[in-house]
Amino acid sequence: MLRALTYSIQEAWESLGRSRLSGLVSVMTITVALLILGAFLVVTSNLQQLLAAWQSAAEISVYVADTISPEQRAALDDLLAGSRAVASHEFVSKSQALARFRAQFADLAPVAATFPHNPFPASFDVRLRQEARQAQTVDSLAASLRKMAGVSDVRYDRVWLERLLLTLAALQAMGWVLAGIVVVGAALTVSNVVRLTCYARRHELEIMRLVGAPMAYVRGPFVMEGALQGGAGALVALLVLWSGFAFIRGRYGEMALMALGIPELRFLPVQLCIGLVVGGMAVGCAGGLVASLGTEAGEGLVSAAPVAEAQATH
Amino acid sequence: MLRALTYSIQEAWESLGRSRLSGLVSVMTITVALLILGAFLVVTSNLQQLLAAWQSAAEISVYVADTISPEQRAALDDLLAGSRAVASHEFVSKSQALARFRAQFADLAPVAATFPHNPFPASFDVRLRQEARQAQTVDSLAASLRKMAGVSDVRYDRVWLERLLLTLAALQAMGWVLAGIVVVGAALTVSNVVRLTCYARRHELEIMRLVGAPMAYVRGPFVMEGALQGGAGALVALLVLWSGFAFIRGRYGEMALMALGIPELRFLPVQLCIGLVVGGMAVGCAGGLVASLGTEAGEGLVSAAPVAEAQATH
Amino acid sequence: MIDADRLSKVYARGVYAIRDLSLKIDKGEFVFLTGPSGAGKTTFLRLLLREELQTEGRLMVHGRELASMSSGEVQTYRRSLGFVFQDFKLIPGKRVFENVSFVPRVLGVTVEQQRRRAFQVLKWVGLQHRMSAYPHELSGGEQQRIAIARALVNEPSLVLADEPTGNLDPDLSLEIMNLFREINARGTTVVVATHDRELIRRVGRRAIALAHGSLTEAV
Amino acid sequence: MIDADRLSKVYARGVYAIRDLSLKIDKGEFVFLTGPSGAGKTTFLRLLLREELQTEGRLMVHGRELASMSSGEVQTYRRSLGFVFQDFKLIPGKRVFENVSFVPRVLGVTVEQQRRRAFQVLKWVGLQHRMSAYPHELSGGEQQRIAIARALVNEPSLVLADEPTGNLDPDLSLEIMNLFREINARGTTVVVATHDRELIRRVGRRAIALAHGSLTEAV
Ligand SMILES: Nc1ncnc2c1ncn2[C@@H]1O[C@H](COP(=O)(O)OP(=O)(O)OP(=O)(O)O)[C@@H](O)[C@H]1O
Ligand SMILES: Nc1ncnc2c1ncn2[C@@H]1O[C@H](COP(=O)(O)OP(=O)(O)OP(=O)(O)O)[C@@H](O)[C@H]1O
Ligand SMILES: [Mg+2]
Ligand SMILES: [Mg+2]
Repeated sequence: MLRALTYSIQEAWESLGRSRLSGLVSVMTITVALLILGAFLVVTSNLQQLLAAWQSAAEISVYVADTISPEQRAALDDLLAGSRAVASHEFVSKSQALARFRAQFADLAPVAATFPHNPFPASFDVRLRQEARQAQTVDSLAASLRKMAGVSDVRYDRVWLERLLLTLAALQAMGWVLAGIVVVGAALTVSNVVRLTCYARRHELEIMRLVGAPMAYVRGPFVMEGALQGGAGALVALLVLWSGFAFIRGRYGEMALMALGIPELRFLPVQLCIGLVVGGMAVGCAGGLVASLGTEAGEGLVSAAPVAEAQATH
Repeated sequence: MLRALTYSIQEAWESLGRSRLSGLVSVMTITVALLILGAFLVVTSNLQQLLAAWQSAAEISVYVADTISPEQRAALDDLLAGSRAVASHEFVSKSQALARFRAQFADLAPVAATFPHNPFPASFDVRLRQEARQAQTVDSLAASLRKMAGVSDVRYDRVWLERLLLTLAALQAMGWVLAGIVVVGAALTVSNVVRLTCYARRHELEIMRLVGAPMAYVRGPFVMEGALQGGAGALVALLVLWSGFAFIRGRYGEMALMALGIPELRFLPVQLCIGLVVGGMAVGCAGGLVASLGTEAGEGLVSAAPVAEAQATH
Repeated sequence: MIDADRLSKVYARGVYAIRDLSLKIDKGEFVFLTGPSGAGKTTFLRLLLREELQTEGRLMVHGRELASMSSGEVQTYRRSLGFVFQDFKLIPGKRVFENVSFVPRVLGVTVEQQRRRAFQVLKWVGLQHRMSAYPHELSGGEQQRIAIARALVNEPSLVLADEPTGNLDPDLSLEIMNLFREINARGTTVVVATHDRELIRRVGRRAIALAHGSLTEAV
Repeated sequence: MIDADRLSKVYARGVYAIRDLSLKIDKGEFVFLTGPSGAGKTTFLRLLLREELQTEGRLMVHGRELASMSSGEVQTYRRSLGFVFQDFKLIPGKRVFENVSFVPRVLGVTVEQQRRRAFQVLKWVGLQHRMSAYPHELSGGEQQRIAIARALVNEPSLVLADEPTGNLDPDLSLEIMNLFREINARGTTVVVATHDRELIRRVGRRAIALAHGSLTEAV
């Protein structure tokens, strides 16, 4: 077994050394596939932060009559706290509302000064759970809030809500489509690389089959070469991804945080990085295994002509 | 020449028919590459619409004193009309400003009713040209506006401006990176397909070389096969892209228009579609040509072993 | 050792390559298989290698029916064979020495054993000086001798050689046959397919003549 | 027709395959090239095909120096040759008939001409009944005869055959030689490399014997 392993490593290494260009192309192809996947993951994870930031904006405003009693207010508080659709809620008093108006509309500061008394009503700012963010749920919540005593008005920006819903759905759809394309692309990539490996090793394989070499020797070098290529591809992909990420963060990072309201631009977590490398090696191994199986069965993977040739002269 | 063409088409067709799986993989690989490119183009062109929509929002507000004379106003108008940084400008009278406030802040309708007189100043809403949208340009424009007689205040949202700038820059950077990856991926794809084609055709090529076949016959089938595969790949990519687009538009189209404020979700223009197909065929042709050249020179492209084998027994 | 009983092999399109062939080869024998082009010599050897399965009849080696072997048993069985292919089947990307030592290597022999055996067989076929050349740098006859060396490197108990002297001149052919005779003298069974009647005459061993897949005469 | 003057060919690693070879072959001649394995027969034929360039000396065919030909001229020159390769070089993905008609096809001959000639040469080598088989479905000798058929399909003015009977039995070898003699009688120059002394004796034409890349005797 140890001898088979030594053999596999030697052969894989030799084969990489012999067909340098070919090996390079394979590694680069895997790199590109993983690069697209990795970029997708980085963008997705940062978008999720962005979405989280958006979601923290108030979504329903429950205006309260100036005449509300402390009991009524407590009842409202309980209702909101008990609702499964509500993520959090916050009371905004009349004076807080006025202060907010002054801060947001500095242009109108002179106007505010002319107010004879504070015209702004107190309100509850309600944030919804992501799961509950469906038009009907929100509508029914609003309806039940309106029925409460002491509530003067319930307002929520349906357009904004729908925009949020839509954006989420669109992003998800695009994500699925992109992921699908990437998966198909990766599969094709691996299959192309595997076919090239098959071609390159077909003579060795035929001889091994004909002299009764153990499976470990037949498949070992394939699997090793696949693992080496996959691992190398993943490492290069991570390196490129990290460089790109560091560049973008260095150039636009500060601004991005400020402008988009994301706490920080995040790279992939370490576990995912390790996962990518291990995944690359696994895909390489699997490709190698398929290649060795395919060549053994002697059909399909390699097109008609070379198979015929493998059995050439009788 | 005609005979060479007939031969090339026959051989390419036969070769596609013979190695169906292999041909399919090639076509699918090209499809994926073009699909990513196409999706990128569709998203980009729609994002550009979105950006255009964003840009139509007012960017600088020039508040005018209530005491401004018609001459001063005309001078201001001329200055704005003459500035190369300004895309358009619009006068908003005091009563228009009040109406706007009422519409935007329906909550505060009772507040508005309490105003003893219209507290809102008249203003010019100024939109900037894309090229001019740099912080310094805007700052200097604002400074010169402030010096004008009759101007009470010049306000612009620096944060909003920077966010716009940043978003544009980030999108552009991501676009370039993605485009780069796609180009590398496409090149690798083509090179893999080409190497497989080389392998599949090496016996024919050797014989042709050894019997002195004219170049048209040697290269023709390669180029033809490349063109057929490239064209087929592009057509399939367009089909898939269109289906995906139609699905997304059908499901989210109306909402997208409403929510994002884009006039319509656009597919690729017809010229670009034709361009993609022609491009696919051209890439296929080029790949085929490279393959035929590579095999002729008998090195590099195909790894060491098969070349040695091509010259095998003496 | 080898016992074929009413053996037939039909390829696609109904081509009978072997038809109703019954023959016995004893352990330790040296047998020629002869007959015109397309007589079925290669097919018979391929059946013995278990590269093909017979259509009808029975083929026993070492008292075991080949058709009923599991794939693991086929592996073990093939390790006891040495086969010279009509088309050599050398590995283009490996040097001569690697080509020859490849077989013991993938069968898990130790490194020194590999080298020792490979040197020895290369010397036997007179090509130790071309050890580090690639197959495409050799003449047809040299390639053929490498193929012979590879078949012998693993000290097989049964050697099957398909036209091993087709690319060799008469003197060299006889030398190779003497090599086979030597191995045979040490107990290895040898089956050689050849057209070369002159060679058969000079070596003077039993010859099984095929024509259209059947025996014609047993000299 | 063929005029070699102090011709030498050195491969990498300083292997002299041809050394100081001077010989003349007249138009319309039928010549055997013989010699032991590695004597340089294939190398000489490859020089004549202009697959290799000589290291020293001069090689003229039809009064033209081969080394000084442009690549366009090489194409034209090769179209007048018929070459039987020692390793056949059949196209595995094409049927026998397509393999043979491939050559006229890529040289731009009309479709009927292609078929007519291909049928004819397949009949000459006795394989018209295997027309729609793939090469791997043929025996070694059958493949070799297809290779011969392909070399003759284009009515070449010079036929170079490298060991064309290595996989054929003596009777069939003689038949093929008679075919070459027939073609030769119609004016084609024929050069056949072979080890088979018996065959040379039976055909009875001039034999050029090489050893270590040089002439040894001209029978
Ligand atoms: N895979 C195959 N499919 C169909 N027919 C085949 C196949 N292999 C061999 N044959 C046919 O079977 C017959 C016997 O072939 P085989 O290779 O055994 O002959 P052989 O005696 O080795 O001939 P040679 O001396 O020419 O090598 C031939 O007619 C050949 O065409
Ligand atoms: N590409 C090459 N590189 C190095 N040496 C070579 C090459 N091709 C041939 N040789 C050597 O040149 C010598 C002559 O080879 P050649 O193939 O001409 O012999 P041959 O007469 O055809 O022999 P055979 O009868 O065995 O086919 C041999 O020693 C061979 O090893
Ligand atoms: Mg045979
Ligand atoms: Mg030779």
